[in-house]
Amino acid sequence: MFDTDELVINMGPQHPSTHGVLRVVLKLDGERVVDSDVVIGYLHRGIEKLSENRDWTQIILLTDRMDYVAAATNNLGYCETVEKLMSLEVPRRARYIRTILAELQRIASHCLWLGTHAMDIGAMTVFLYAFRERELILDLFEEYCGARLTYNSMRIGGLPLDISPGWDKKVREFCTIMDEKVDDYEQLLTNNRIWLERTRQVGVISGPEAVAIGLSGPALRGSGVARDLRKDEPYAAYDEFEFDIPLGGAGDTYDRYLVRLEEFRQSVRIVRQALDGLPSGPIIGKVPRLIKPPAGETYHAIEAPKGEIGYFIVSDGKSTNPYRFRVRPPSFCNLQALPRLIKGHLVADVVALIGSLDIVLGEVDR
Amino acid sequence: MAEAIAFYALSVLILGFAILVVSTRNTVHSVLFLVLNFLCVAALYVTLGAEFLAVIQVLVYAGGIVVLYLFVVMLVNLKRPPETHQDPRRQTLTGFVLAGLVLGELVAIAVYSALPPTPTGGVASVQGGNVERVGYALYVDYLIPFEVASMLLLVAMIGAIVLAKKEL
Amino acid sequence: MITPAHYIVLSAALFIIGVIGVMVRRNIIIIFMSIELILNAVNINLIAFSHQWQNVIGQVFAIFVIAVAAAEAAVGLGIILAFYRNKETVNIDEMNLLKW
Amino acid sequence: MADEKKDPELPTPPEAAADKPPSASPAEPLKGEVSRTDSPGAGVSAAAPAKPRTEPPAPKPDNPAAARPAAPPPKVPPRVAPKPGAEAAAKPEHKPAVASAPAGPPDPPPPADIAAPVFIMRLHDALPGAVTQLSYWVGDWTIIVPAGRLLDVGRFLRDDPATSFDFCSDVTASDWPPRPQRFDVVYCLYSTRLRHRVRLKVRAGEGDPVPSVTSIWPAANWLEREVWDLFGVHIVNHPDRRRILMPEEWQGHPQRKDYPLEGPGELLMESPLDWLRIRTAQDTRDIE
Amino acid sequence: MLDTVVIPLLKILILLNGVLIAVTYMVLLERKVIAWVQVRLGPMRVGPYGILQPIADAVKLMVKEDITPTRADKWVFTAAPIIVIVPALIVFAVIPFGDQVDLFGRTVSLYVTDINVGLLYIVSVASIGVYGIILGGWASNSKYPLLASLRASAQLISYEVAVTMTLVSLIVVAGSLSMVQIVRAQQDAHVWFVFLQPVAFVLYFIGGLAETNRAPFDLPEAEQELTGGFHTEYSGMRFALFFLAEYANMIVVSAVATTLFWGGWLRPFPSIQVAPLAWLGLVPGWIWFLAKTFVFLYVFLWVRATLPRYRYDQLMRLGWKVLIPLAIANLIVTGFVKVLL
Repeated sequence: MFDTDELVINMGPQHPSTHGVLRVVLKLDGERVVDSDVVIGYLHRGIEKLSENRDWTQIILLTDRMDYVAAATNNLGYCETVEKLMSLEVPRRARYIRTILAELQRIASHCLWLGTHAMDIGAMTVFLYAFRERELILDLFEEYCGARLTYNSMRIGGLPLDISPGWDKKVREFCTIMDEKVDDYEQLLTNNRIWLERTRQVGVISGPEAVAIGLSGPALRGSGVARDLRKDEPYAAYDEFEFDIPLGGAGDTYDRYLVRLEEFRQSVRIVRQALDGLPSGPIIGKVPRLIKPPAGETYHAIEAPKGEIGYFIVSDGKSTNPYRFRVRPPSFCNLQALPRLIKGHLVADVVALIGSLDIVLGEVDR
Repeated sequence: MAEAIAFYALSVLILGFAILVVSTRNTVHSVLFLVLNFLCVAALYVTLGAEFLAVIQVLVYAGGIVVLYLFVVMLVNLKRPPETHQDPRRQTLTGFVLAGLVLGELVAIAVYSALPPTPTGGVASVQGGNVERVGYALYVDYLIPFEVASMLLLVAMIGAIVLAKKEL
Repeated sequence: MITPAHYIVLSAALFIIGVIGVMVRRNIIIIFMSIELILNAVNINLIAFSHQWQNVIGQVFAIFVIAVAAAEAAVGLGIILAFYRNKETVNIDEMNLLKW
Repeated sequence: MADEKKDPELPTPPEAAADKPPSASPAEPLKGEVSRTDSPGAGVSAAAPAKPRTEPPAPKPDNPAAARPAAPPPKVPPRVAPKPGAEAAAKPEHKPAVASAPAGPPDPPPPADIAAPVFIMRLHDALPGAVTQLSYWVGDWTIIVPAGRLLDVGRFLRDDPATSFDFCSDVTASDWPPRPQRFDVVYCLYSTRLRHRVRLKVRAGEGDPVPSVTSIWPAANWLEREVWDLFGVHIVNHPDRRRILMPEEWQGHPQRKDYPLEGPGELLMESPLDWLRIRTAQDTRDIE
Repeated sequence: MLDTVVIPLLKILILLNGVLIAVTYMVLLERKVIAWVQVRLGPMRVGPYGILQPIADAVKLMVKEDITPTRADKWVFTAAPIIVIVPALIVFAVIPFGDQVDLFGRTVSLYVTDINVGLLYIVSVASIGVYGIILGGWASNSKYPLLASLRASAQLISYEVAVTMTLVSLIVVAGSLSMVQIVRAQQDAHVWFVFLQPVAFVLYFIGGLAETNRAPFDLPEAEQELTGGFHTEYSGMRFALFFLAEYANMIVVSAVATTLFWGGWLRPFPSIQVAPLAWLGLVPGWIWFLAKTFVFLYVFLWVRATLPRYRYDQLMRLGWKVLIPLAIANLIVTGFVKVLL
C-alpha cells in the first residue's frame, strides 16, 4: 500500500463531506496533501445547453436548479440580466421585495454552509441549529411562493406574486430570532479553542492571490478584498440601504467563517431596512407579452451568497430563446482555488477547506 | 496438579505459537501469533507468581513493542514475497545443524535433570506484595542498572527517530 | 510436579524455535520476531528460577531484558524502515552492503 | 425555426442592432421603461440608461474620462468606425449561405455621444492596432481583439494602473456556425480596485489557436478548460487542457450549435459525431 | 466449590449481561442526549420514548448480511472485532462496583476479582484492544480504513503513555494497585482522590476521551474525513462488535474514573458521620458507583454534542506536548509532596 512514499486516495465522488458529488484525488505523503486534482462534472446536466432551447421565462426555473440552496438569488441574477438586455424598468416595490428575498436566501444559504462546515469539522450540534433557522426561512419562502427549495420566485420585469398580508411581520419576527441565533452560533464556535485551532492559519490565501485565482464572495472578502457587488455595482434596491461589508484580514478559514457570520447580521439589517421602507405600487413592470430581447449580448453579475454569479446572455433578437446562455457560477470559480488552498495541509483540512469555500455541486457542474 | 495442567497447556500453546511465528508466510499473521505467544508467556508468569511481570509483559511487549512490529510490517508491504530471492550463500543447513546441537543440549539437560529429582521445586508462590518487592529491588538494589537501562531506552528512542525520519 | 527442569526445557525449546527462525527465515522482520522469542525464552528461565529461589532479582532481570528488547526493537525497526526506503526490500540476503 | 421564418421583414441583425442604441431605440415601444437605473437620477436620455451602470461604482476612473471628452471621442470613432462597417459589409455575404442561422452577434459600435472610458483610451495609446473593433451595448464595453494580440492586451489591461483589470470574472464562448471564425471567446474582466468592467472578445475558427490567458489570470484555468470542453475552441499553451465537465472519453463538444440535441442514447453518448453524420445524411433540417 | 467456582461464574454471567445491556442502552442514551442538545426528540418510534430501540438495533444488526470484502484477509478480518471486544469486556473483572454485601446470608463482594495489580491489569488489557483496530483497518484491504487504523493506533499508544503516567501519581497517593484497595484508601484518607489529584483527574479524563476515540478525539472514525474509519468495510454483527467495544470502553473509562478519583462506591463525605448526612449512607454503595459512572458517561455525550474535532497533528501535539509533560510534572510534584509530608 505504501509502495512509494505517496498514497493516492480518492475523496469522493461519494464521500460524506464533499457536499455532493465532488471528487478530489489526493496525493498524500502520510496525511499531508502533496498534490491534488479536482474532478467535477458528475452533476452536469447541461443547463446552459438546455436553456438555449427554452424560452426566456422557462429558464427561470432552470436557474433554480443550479445553486439549489440559493435559488432566489439565481432567479434574481437571471431576471436582472434579461431586464438589462431589454432595458426594462422594474418597479420599486418589486426591487425591494427582491432584495428581501435575496437576503433571506443569503441567510438560508449561509445557514446551510455554517451547518455543513461545522459538521465537517466535527461540531455536529451547530449543524442542527443552523438547519433549524434555515427551516424558518424555508417556511417564509413557502408562504411567499409555495415552494421550499426551487422557488421560481422572480419574473422578468418584476415578481410573480406580491407578498401575502402579514408576511412582512413574520419576516420581522424571523429577523429578531436570527439576531439571537447568530450569537448562539458564535458562542459555540467563535472562541472555541478547537475551532480556532482547526480554522486559523488553514488555507491562507492573500488578497491579491485570491483575486488572481478568481475567488469571489465571502471567500474573497475573507482575504481582505473589499469587493461586494451589492456595493460596487448596486442592483435590485441595494443602493438604498445601509450595510457594511465585513472583511477578513489573514485570509484563512477562520476569517472566511467570521465574514459569513457577520453577513448574517448584515443581511438581517438589510431585510429590516427593506421592510421598513417597503414602497407600495406594482410588482411587475411593463413587460411585453412575448419576451424577445433585441439582438445583443450582455454580462451581468450579482452577489450571490457564494460569490459573483454572472450571466452572459446573447440574444439573436429573432427567436424566443437565448442564443447563448452562460452562467458564471461562483462555486465553480471558487472551487478552482481548492488545490491551491489544500496543498501542504492535512486530509482533515481538505474537508474544512471544501466547507470553507461553500460550494454547491449543482452549480459547479450545472 | 492444577499447576501441571496449566504448565503443560501453556507450554503447548507457547511452543505452538512460536512455531507458527517462524513458519507463517504472511508477516501480519506472524505478528499476530507473536502476540498470542506473549500473552501465553504472560499467563505462565502468573502461574509463577510474577503478576507484575505478567502485566508488564502484556503492557510493554504485547501492547507496545509488537504494535511497533505491526506498524513496520504494514509500512513495509511488499509487492513480491520476500522469500523468493535465493541467496547462493544461504546456509539453511548450518541453521538446522546449529538447532540440532541446541536440541542435543536440551536433551542433555532433560536427562541430567531427570536423574536426581530436584528437591526445592514447587515452593508456594509469594502472595501479594510482589509489586513492592520488585519495586524495591529495582529502585534500591539495582538503581544504577535501572538508570543505565533508562539511558539505553532514551538513546534507542533518539536513534529510532533519527533512523526512521525521512530527512533531517 | 513441575520442576525448574520443565521450565528449562520449555525455555530451551522456545530458544531453538527462535534460533531456527533466525537461521531459516529471510524476512528481516520475522528474524527480529524470532529474536524476541529468544529473549522470551531467557525471561521464562529467569522467572522460573526467581520463583524457585523466592528471589525477585530474577524478575528485575526480566524487566531489564524487556527494556533491552524494547530498545532493540525500536532501533532495529528504524533500521529496517531506513533500509526499506532505500532498497525496497526486507530480504536479509539482499542486505549485503555496508553502504549504498 | 418556425419563428424565424415568420419574420421576413425583420432587418438583418447586425444593421438593426447597430442602429438601435443611438437612434432606433427611442422609437421602440419599450422605451418608457428604459431608464430603470440604480441611481435615483431619473431624467437620463435614451442612450444613457446603461451609462450609470458603469459609472456609479467607479467614480474615480470616470471623472478623468468626463473631463477629457473633448479630446478623445473624436479620436476613437474614426479608428473604430470603419471596421464595423467592413464587418457589416462582409456579413451579408455569409447570410445567403444559410438563410436561417444568425451570422453572429451584432456587436454594435458605441454611439457617438458616449465617451469611451479611460481604460480604452489607454489601450489605444499603448497598443495601437490591437483593437479590431469596439462595441457598446446596454452599458457594456466590449473590445474585440485578434487572437494574436490577446496576451498583449490582457497583460496591459491587468498591469496598467489606469485599467488594472485584475479579476477575470468569466471566460466563455459562443458559437456561430456558418461564420468561418465561428467562435466568439469572451473574457469578462473586472477591476477590484477601480470597479469597472470590460469584455474582451476573440474570434476564432475551428482549430484556430487561441492563446491561454492562464498566465495572466490564473482564474481562467478552469474556465478555459470548460470552453475547450464544451466548445472545442483550440486553446493553446494551457497548463492543463483536459475536459472538465464532460467525461474524458466524451466525443464532440456539446455546447456547439451543431451538436445534436437528441438521438439514440447509447450512440449519442459514445460517438455523437457518428450520430450527427447519420442525421445529416438523412435530413439536414433536423439538426437543430 | 461454591465460593471458588459457582459464585465467580455467576458474577461473571451477571456482569457480562449487565455490561452488554448497558452498552446497548448507552447507544440509545447517546442518541437521546444528543437529540435533546440539538432540540430534537431522538428515537421515538420503537416502544414508548424509543425505549426498545436498542433491541430493534440489535435485531437489525444481527440479521444484516455480514460482508467480507473479496480481497480482505479473511481470518484477520474476522478476528479483529473479537480482539477489540474481548479486552473491553474482561477489563470489567477488576472494577469494584461495590464493597462486600450480605446476600442470602453469604458475604459476596461486588467485584469479580481483586488482583493486586488491578490498575495495571486494566491498562495492559486495554492496550490489547488496539490490535483489533489496526488489524481491522489493515485486513479490510481498503485505503480509508488503513489510514484510520494507523491514526487510531498512533492515537491510542500516545494517549496510553499519558494516561499511564497520570495514573502513576494516583498510585503514589493511594499506595496500591488494587482497585479495591484504592477505594479503601480514599475512605482512609477521608477524601476522594480527585481533591488530592485534580490535575491527574483532568488529564485522565482527557486521555480517556482520546483512548476511547470519542469526540473531540474521534478522528479514527471521523465520518467527514475517512468515511467511517477503520470499520468502514464492516457490516452486520462484526460492525456491531466494534460499536459495542467503543461504548464498553466508555463505560470502563467512566467506571475507572469513578473508582480512582471519585471514591468508587463511597458516598460523598465518606467519613463524616453527622446526622444531616446520614441519609447518604442509606443509599447502597453500588448505586453511588453507578450514579457517578453515569455522570461521566453523560459528560462523554455532552462533549460529543458540543465540541468540534481536533486535527490529527493537533491531537498528537496535545498528547505529547501537553498531557505527557503535565502528567510527569504532576508525578514529580506528587512525589515531592509524598516524601516531604
